Amino acid sequence: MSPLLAIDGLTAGYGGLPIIDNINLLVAPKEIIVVIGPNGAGKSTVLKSVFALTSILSGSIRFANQEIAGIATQKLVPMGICAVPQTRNIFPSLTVRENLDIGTYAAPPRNRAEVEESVLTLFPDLKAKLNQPAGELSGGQRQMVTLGRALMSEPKLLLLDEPTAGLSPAYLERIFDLILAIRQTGITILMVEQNARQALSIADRAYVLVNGRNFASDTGANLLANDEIRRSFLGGSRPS
Amino acid sequence: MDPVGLLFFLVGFLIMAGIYAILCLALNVQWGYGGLFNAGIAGFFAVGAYTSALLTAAPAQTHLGGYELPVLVGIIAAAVTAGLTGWAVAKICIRLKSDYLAMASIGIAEILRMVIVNEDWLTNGSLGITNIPRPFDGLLQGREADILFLAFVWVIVAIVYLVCNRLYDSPWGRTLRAVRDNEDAARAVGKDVDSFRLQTFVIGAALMGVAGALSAHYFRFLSPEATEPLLITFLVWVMLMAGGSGNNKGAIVGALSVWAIWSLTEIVTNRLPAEFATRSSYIRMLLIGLLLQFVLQKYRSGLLPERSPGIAFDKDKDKTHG
Amino acid sequence: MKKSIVMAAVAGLLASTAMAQAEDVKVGALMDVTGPLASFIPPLMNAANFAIKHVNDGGGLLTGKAVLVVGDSQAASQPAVDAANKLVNVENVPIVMGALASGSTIAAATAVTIPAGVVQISPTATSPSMTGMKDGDHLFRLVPSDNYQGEVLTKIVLAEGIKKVAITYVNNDYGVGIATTFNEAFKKAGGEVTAFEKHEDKKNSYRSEIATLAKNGPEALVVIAYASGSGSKIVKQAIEGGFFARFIGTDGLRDDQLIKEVGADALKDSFFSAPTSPDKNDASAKLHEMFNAEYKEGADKPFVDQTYDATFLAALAVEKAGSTDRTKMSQALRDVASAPGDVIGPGEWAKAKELIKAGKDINYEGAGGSYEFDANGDVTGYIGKFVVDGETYKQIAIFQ
Amino acid sequence: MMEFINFYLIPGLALGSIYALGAIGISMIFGILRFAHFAHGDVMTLGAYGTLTAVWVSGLHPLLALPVGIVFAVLAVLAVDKVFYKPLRELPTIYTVIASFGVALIFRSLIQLVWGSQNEVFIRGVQKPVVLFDLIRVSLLHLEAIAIIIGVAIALHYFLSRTQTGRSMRAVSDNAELARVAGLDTEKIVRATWIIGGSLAAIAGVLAGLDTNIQPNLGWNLILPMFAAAILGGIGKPMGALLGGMVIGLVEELSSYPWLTDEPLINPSYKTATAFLMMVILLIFRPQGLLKGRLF
Repeated sequence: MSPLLAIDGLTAGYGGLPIIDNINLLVAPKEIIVVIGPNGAGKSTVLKSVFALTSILSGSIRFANQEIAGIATQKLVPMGICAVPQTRNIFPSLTVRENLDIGTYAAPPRNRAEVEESVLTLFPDLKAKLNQPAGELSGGQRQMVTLGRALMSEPKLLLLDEPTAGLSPAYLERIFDLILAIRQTGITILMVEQNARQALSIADRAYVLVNGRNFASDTGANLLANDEIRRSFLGGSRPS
Repeated sequence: MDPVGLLFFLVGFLIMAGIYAILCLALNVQWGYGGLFNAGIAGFFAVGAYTSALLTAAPAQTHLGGYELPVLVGIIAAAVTAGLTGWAVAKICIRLKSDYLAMASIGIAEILRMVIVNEDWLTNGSLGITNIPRPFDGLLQGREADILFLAFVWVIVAIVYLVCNRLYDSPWGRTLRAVRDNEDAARAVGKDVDSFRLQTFVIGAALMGVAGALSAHYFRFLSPEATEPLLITFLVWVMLMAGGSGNNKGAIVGALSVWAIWSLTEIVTNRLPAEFATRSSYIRMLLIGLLLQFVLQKYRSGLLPERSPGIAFDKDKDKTHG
Repeated sequence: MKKSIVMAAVAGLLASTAMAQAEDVKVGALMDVTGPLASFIPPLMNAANFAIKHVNDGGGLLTGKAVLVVGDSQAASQPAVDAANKLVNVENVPIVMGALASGSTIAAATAVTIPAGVVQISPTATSPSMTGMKDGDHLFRLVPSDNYQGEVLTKIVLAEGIKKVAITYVNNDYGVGIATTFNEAFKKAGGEVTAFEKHEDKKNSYRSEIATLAKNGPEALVVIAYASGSGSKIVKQAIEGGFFARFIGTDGLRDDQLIKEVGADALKDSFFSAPTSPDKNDASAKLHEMFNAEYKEGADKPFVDQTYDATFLAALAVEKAGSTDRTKMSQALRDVASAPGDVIGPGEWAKAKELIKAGKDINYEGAGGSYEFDANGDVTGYIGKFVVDGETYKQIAIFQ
Repeated sequence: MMEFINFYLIPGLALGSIYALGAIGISMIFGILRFAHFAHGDVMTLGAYGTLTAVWVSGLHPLLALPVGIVFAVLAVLAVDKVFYKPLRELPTIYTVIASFGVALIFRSLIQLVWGSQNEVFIRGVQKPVVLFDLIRVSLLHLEAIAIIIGVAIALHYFLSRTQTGRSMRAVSDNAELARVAGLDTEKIVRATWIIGGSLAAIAGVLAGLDTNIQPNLGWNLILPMFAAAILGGIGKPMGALLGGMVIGLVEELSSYPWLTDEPLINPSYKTATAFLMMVILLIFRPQGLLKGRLF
């Protein structure tokens, strides 16, 4: 099966200064791919490069067999790529419904009502808060709003940048469950995570980045079982 | 063409340019070093101008002051009062983020302007203060005296320049730039960010006061419209952006070149036929507007950009220390 | 960058001066073209140009033509000094006409023209502080100091039988000067001032100010302000609010602009004071006729007479001095402006040139007065009383 | 009491409407393009002169000729944005702020070149006030201004909360980075901002011109109170700016009402200062503005 997203020899960074160097990464349809690594390894830069938010120095990014390196962000959304940034990822003064609506503007869904219905089924917490400004919600609920906003455009590929950053453990579990549920609807997911242990447990495959380079890649289970990986990146040797 | 005349024109031109150079250096301390968006430059300029004028002018019944103190005392007092005003402003609004600080400082400058126009007993209101002396008055007569004043102004420019350079290279200056570039990080390593910013603001304001004082002594006359807030503030900002913020030489070069644009355009538009005399002034303003846009777009990081953060320099220093 | 601009400017300068006739004489003019007084300038610029035109049509200045060089003083000190510096040092003018606002006039004089020994004639600056200035006989003006117009206005108002007025004045050198003198003189003469309030020039609404001014039953509102600034707005809003029906104004308000904005009907009980020519001198009427024939309109705008006269006098002084020698200008100016001598009126350049050539003394009697300078370079003028007559003003009495 | 309504309250509301119309645009531009648009007052002036020309040509009432002024002002700001602001968009906002200052200068000198610097009036003569029961005595224009601001408030509310462009504008103002990630067409939103800001400025310019007269400094003289209004309302909050404008207008006029004694509470010479004082106090105690605006 041909990959949905293929990153090949990508070197990219900001203002001519490379952060990631010669990165290779493949995402097959309906996979959950997790990128882990120490702070400053360039994990988020990989996501941002796909989304044209960095300057790409060399290499290629292919989405559904089409070169997308350098295509403007606003054109990627209609193609089916949707990104969820790590922080500041809602529109605080817009209501929850308006936040969701924003997701439909760049890529109008075939049936808006139906899509909203399915999003609200995934995130029942939001139903009661539809007319509340999103800025008044809790951290976990905000994460749901931003995921919901991304889903409204019916993406093929969802890019998640540390979706559990700063969340309480209770919400953390729920978000990972939701990510699995989103994959169930047929959406491919590429995510960067600090909570590597839990992330690996839901990942089909994972990439380990160190100093802006590929360090290792394998299935989530294999990486969890790998002692060296566990020592270096998962904080201690205790299996989950 | 009279070469003597041209010489004296140049003298007058450079006096004004020197006063602007001081303003520009002062703004560079606030913005270039500290990242503080002061849009109330004219306010501090005015406070300095009036302080020095009131202390040094001949006695008058219509307004306060007229103590005939030496000019140097007036200028030092100008720095002190403008610095104090800066301190009060900073105390109130230093925590505001940049654009809000800008708005607050515009507002305060505007209030200061109204006080100056309205409080006749203090400033003689819109009638202004006359008989303001210059340093070394009487040493030379006529326009030759301008040459002395030119030297006086540029000696002060040189002093301000040296002080600003020392500040830039000092540990204080480095901390400031750290605050400017990454406030949170500076806070995290235990720097009292607010106090640093306050100091920057006060130093800049005091220097602006000095420039104001010099302008009052140059004109020998001071009235409220000499401190038109939007004109002065705007020109100084353009000068700093054109010269290169963060760089003291750039600040001076910016002041000279933008003042040249401002002043010399008139010589060009005066070549238009006399029937266009009214229009040529509008054409001149248009030309100034367009030239400034050109400078902004063409010299984005200024004619002399800020020295690179000085990584190599700092590393060497670390080595010698450890 | 800076060098190249300076070089280019200097090169342009040299080229253009080389092109001008060597015998042409530049007459400097400081005009507040841009800035807060901008709306006054177009007719005044015409007035200055008109005087120069008369000079050139009447045989030119010295052996060449007169050329007006205008510096934009922007009604503020800094631009005024900068502009004066260019006129005096780059354009090398022998004499300067201007500026209009007192502030820009004083700053240009103290920082540039007095030190350089250049005579400066302001057509309109009224600030009392100019009287005592140590100017080495270089600073002249064609309007009486505020102290004067305020006192005369008192006479005019009392003669109308008005005993109780409210005063509002624009907070600039013009307004403060006249209003303060009028206030004191009026009270001293037994009048009652119910309110004496300054106002800011640039506001859109003065209604709350007017509401305060109307308290305690004043018979009329004295408005010391420019018609193109706050003056018209105040008169209009006072009428609309039903506060005042009668207004007293000075030369700043006595402007066609006021009639244009308020309408003649609403001003039928109002009257105005303005510097004028002495009795029996038809110079003003003559100038206005010529001016309107040339420019279609604007002769009756404030300060047109004085601006024309100042420019004409500047040229006369140069002609009288016989050269562009700056040191001779102040004596020459006093010679041509003051009695005795053959009377010269506006436009009579050829006659003046002839008389000067013949070594005769002349005495310019201008459209705005006869200009007998005292030791301070001030004039005691004549103040006329004006009322609205159709679309313009009519002088109905003269006071001294 | 009647004096209060006739000469303080209604004129204050009318003045507030003019400020509000300008401040809405300033606030939107601040929110979406992130810079203080110092040329906004001169956009008002352009709108007034555009309308004036249409009145001269057609003889229509200024409010009917207003669309011409609106189109004129909008075309001017779109052109200026393209030529002068857009090239600086990736740079720190200070560049654009300075550029807008230069644009203000350019606008003003162009106006003086084309129309001259003398004052013009839309309608000659004193306007008969509307007199009701011999008590209410207000200018018709002021009632029109208040009606216009109410209409604008309703239309603006509908636009911002119900239309795609309106919501997108609020989204960009809230979080520009995220709006880009969400695929919103930023340039289109920027264009909409200029169109709305320019139109409202033109209306404000014509109202100000009708109230007094039209001259090249018309809008420039109003820019600072309008900034104060935008800040007061909370940056990036058009409805807040509207409210802020009304508050500033009212405070300016009401501050000189004899509240306590027979004397005006605040000397009218300091009328404008009250606006800035309010702004500064607000910035210190509630920097996000009356309606919670964005903090930088």
